[in-house]
Amino acid sequence: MLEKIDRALGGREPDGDGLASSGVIADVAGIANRRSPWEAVQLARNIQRPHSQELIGLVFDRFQELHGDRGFGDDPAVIAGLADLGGRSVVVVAQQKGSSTEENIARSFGMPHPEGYRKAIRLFRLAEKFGLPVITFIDTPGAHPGPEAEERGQAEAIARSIQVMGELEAPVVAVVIGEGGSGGALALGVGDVVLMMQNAVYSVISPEGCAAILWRSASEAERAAKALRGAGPDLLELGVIDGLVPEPEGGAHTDRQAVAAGLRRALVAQLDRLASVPLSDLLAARYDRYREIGSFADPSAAAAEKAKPWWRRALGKAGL
Amino acid sequence: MLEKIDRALGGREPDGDGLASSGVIADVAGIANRRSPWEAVQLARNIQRPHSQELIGLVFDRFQELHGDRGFGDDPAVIAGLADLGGRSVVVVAQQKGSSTEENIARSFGMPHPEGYRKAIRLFRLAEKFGLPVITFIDTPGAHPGPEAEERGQAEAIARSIQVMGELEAPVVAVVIGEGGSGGALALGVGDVVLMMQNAVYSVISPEGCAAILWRSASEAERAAKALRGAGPDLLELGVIDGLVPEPEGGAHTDRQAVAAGLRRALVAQLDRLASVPLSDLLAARYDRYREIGSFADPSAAAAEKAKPWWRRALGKAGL
Amino acid sequence: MRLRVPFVKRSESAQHLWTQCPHCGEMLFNKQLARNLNVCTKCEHHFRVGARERIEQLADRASFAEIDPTLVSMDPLGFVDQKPYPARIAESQAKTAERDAVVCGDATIGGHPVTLAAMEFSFMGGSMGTVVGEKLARAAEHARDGRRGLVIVSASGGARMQEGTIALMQLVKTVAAVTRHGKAGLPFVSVLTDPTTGGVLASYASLGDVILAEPGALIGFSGARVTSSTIGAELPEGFQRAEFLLRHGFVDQVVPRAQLRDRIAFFLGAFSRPAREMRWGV
Amino acid sequence: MRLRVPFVKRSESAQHLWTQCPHCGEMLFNKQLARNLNVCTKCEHHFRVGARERIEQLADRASFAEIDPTLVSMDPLGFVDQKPYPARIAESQAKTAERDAVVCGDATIGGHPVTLAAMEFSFMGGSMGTVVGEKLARAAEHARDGRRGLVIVSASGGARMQEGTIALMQLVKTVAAVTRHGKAGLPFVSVLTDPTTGGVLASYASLGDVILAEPGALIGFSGARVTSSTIGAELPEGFQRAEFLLRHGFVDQVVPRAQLRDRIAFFLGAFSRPAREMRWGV
Ligand SMILES: [Zn+2]
Ligand SMILES: [Zn+2]
Repeated sequence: MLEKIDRALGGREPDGDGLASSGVIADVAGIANRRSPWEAVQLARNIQRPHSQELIGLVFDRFQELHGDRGFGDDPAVIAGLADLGGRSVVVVAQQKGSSTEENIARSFGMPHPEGYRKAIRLFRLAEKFGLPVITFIDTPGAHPGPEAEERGQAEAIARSIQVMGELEAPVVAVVIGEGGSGGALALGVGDVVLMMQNAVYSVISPEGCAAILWRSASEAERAAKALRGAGPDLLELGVIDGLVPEPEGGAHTDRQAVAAGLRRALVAQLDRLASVPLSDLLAARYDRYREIGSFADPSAAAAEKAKPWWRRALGKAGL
Repeated sequence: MLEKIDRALGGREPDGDGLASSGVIADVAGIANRRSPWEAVQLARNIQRPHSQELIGLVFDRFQELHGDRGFGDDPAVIAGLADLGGRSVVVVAQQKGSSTEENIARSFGMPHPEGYRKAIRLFRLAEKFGLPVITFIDTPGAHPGPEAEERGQAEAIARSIQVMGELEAPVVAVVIGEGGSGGALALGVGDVVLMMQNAVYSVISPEGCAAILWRSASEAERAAKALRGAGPDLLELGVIDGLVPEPEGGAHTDRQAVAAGLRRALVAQLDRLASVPLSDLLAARYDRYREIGSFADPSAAAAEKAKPWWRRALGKAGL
Repeated sequence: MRLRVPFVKRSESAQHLWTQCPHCGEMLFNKQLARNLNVCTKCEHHFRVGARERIEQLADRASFAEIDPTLVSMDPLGFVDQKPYPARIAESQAKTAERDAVVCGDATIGGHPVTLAAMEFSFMGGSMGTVVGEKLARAAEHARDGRRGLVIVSASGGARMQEGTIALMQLVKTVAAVTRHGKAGLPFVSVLTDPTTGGVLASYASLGDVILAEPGALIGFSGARVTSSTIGAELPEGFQRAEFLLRHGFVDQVVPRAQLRDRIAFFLGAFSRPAREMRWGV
Repeated sequence: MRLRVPFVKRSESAQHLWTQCPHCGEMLFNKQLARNLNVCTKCEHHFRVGARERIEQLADRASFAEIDPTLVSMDPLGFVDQKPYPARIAESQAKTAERDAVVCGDATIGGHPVTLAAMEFSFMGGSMGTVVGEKLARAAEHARDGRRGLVIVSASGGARMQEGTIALMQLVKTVAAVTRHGKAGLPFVSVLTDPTTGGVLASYASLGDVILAEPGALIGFSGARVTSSTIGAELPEGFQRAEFLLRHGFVDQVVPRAQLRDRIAFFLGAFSRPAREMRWGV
């Protein structure tokens, strides 16, 4: 999926997308022992897993947090600010789960309210103004489902964030570092490059929610997890993401330093690459990246195509 | 102050600004009996005075209200929507006082909350997107001073509205139709042309507030009103506004139809005029319009200018 | 590619001559109900209407020309719950006579050229998978190419679970497409009908230049059950209804069905009469 | 025009060797207090500091070159309350040794070139009339012309009543000027100090790319007395203080004075290291 960008850079060299050379898994064949989706869900949710705040400290050279959405509040479930990464200034926006029960309560278990997404949008615009790349870390069970979040427009905030990321005139790299729960995750997940940590998950609905609806029993969550194919390797195969940042055998929490170093390496490589892409190409490639995800068939179009006289077919679709 | 725009249109013809020919008072000499500032304050606050909703009905051909700020709520103190005016689509944003005690309570006495200004901003951007002119009606004692308004960023909302109006890529005509109270009024008051109804007032602080601070007695309000020079004719003399829409002898409420007809005529004339100004000229003139309001002296600059050798003076300020 | 396809009228089954209004209990004669745009003649409860009926209500007579009618879903995940996904699709196709949950086409509304899309809630809950995402994106792109307004009438439970994360990505696709359309200075009127929830509300449907809703429509991000269990308490009366969203600033107008066509036409008209000299004056 | 003007140090009057902290009651030796940037050594209460002292605290040593030092107010309204406006100006000039309520100039902060403005609250409550409006607008325009960052340290009761509606118009002037500066891709750091209220907060001061506030600073639109009488009740603890604004999303950081210079330098640095190839790649 990164080919478009590399083509914009003047032809695709071997590893032009900078993934493999920066240690990122770009092909599922490279995964030694592939976890089951349910194992991945457990690892992704492990409270000991390094969360955004810790990773920000380990990955970036300096970080200053910026607070507030300039309209209602400051959401502790979203950490946003400016940082250095190898001599480059970047805007960082991340969902923060707690690493303890107390922190989880303070951070709404990483479930942002609308003001969290609006803070993110503010920071995205700041990045655009100053030509800084954006890096997001995704780690949320989903957007907060409470009535106050509904009152303040949770859906509008998510839609707007998706919109702003999609049209943002700055390079964007998104990384699912743990749990990528539905629209609440996607709201920080639109980018030129989308990576996942090896054991992260990213799904349209939680396995429990899916099981409750389709099997009418939350205890079928493991089956649902398998059916949803939301583990990193699945999504790499499906073309939804671009690569996986490796984790040690036991999961990210067993060697935090190594994981952070790998993440840093991957981010630096992608920023290096994206920095030289002209903005117009970048935006076109970002549009196409999402435009092309999905699978459908159009039997009548194929039939219609065949039924056309040869000269029309030669002229191509544009001629119709 | 409208000369810049007319110059952009290729030289200023007699009445190039379209004021006098559309019945607007552009020169205080044209006012038969000038009201005292305190009388104007009373007339401007008269509950029988036609308020925005009524004027919108009388001035425009059709009107459809749009609701909400897309972030928190819908402020009944601000009416905003789309209307027709002589075959032209316009965006209308207006503060609405009540014409009864019940309505006043429902409308917060015309004192907007931050979401009112944010609704206005949303409509301004809509106007910009579709190239529609903006017309605002100002009628407020001021922005709501309650603690919830503070919590939701009253100051930020006003500042942002001033910013958006100032840079808006669409023609803007603002009319103070009644009470123009401080920053809460100004937030809808940045335009290419700013008019007032003849008996409207527009001031940095209410006479009562000013008296309480400077005379330490609210009963000195009449003196404060005089000192503040916030009546229409004063502000026309001071160069803050561009013209006055005439009112009948007894005030706007004594002949609502005539007042509305006069207002409509003035608006149509100004929109006709502004429609042909290239946007870049319009924005430059709008900037200069406010840039030039004020009076100060710079003795040393004058002295420094004189002390320069002749060739430096000839090169002008830019050379320094 | 445009195919002019005749409306497929859903058969009014003989055994249902009467419908009981779920709101006021009134027994309504089906023909009368249909003549009243499927709005209860007693209490004005707005019944759900299907995509084709909606288009008939909104488009100028005989103006609708469907585009992309034949797109059908694949099964990218090989998804099986109690039934395989392809079986569910086949069922919905049989039930609705639609190939997926949205119908798109060109039309005029009050004389204004638009691309009009209406969702079919009876098709897997109007859920948005690849086909819905693709058809809406094409509709927006097509409207942009033809400098037409865009009107989308949503009725959806959200993203289609059976397409997993791929369904989630349709949020981005549709948002990006309506955004490009908007950047060309063209209007997008988003109409929210009962129900518009989840990923559809959290994407293009919340991004209309004007957002209209039908009276009483359920509109929200999280399911009310989820929300209710989160706070462990009853939700306020009218929670996530159209009028609630109006009060909270997310809907421009709640428009009774009988006025919807004229209202959309008004806004399309307002947005297409710019001060032209301004636009080219820069 | 730039004039290099020596700092006018406010005389530390002999009779005040000690100052009592209004917050914790501690008696503080003035010299020690000054050395501690006028922050209480016991409770960290931030005393107000004047414009010149502020500039000394923030600008790199000897880097400050004042601009527009000589602008003075006229009296456009002929305003007389208990005293004529010109007499009030003269009093404030004598008291502060400033010509009006803001000092502007070029400087570097941590090596980053900026135009720096600091308000003098002792001059008529830091109120913004024509001179403040003009000087801030010139500062922003000058920064734009020289492609410098803009740092404004506010301390103001709001618009200057004695200039009536003309003072109100300074809100537009300053907003428009910082907006133009911003549109050139240049950073504006707004620093809110005790107190920043009324028309100053409702204009440029709320529009920083980054908004920093000093601990405990009073920051609000309406006077607390007005607000309190509106609700007829006591206001919550901490209402309109810097920390309150941080909680409600209007301030990026509350920064202790000792860290302010470095923090500003960090942000100026962050905003001036764009991915350059990107910016010229379009
Ligand atoms: Zn009924
Ligand atoms: Zn102390």
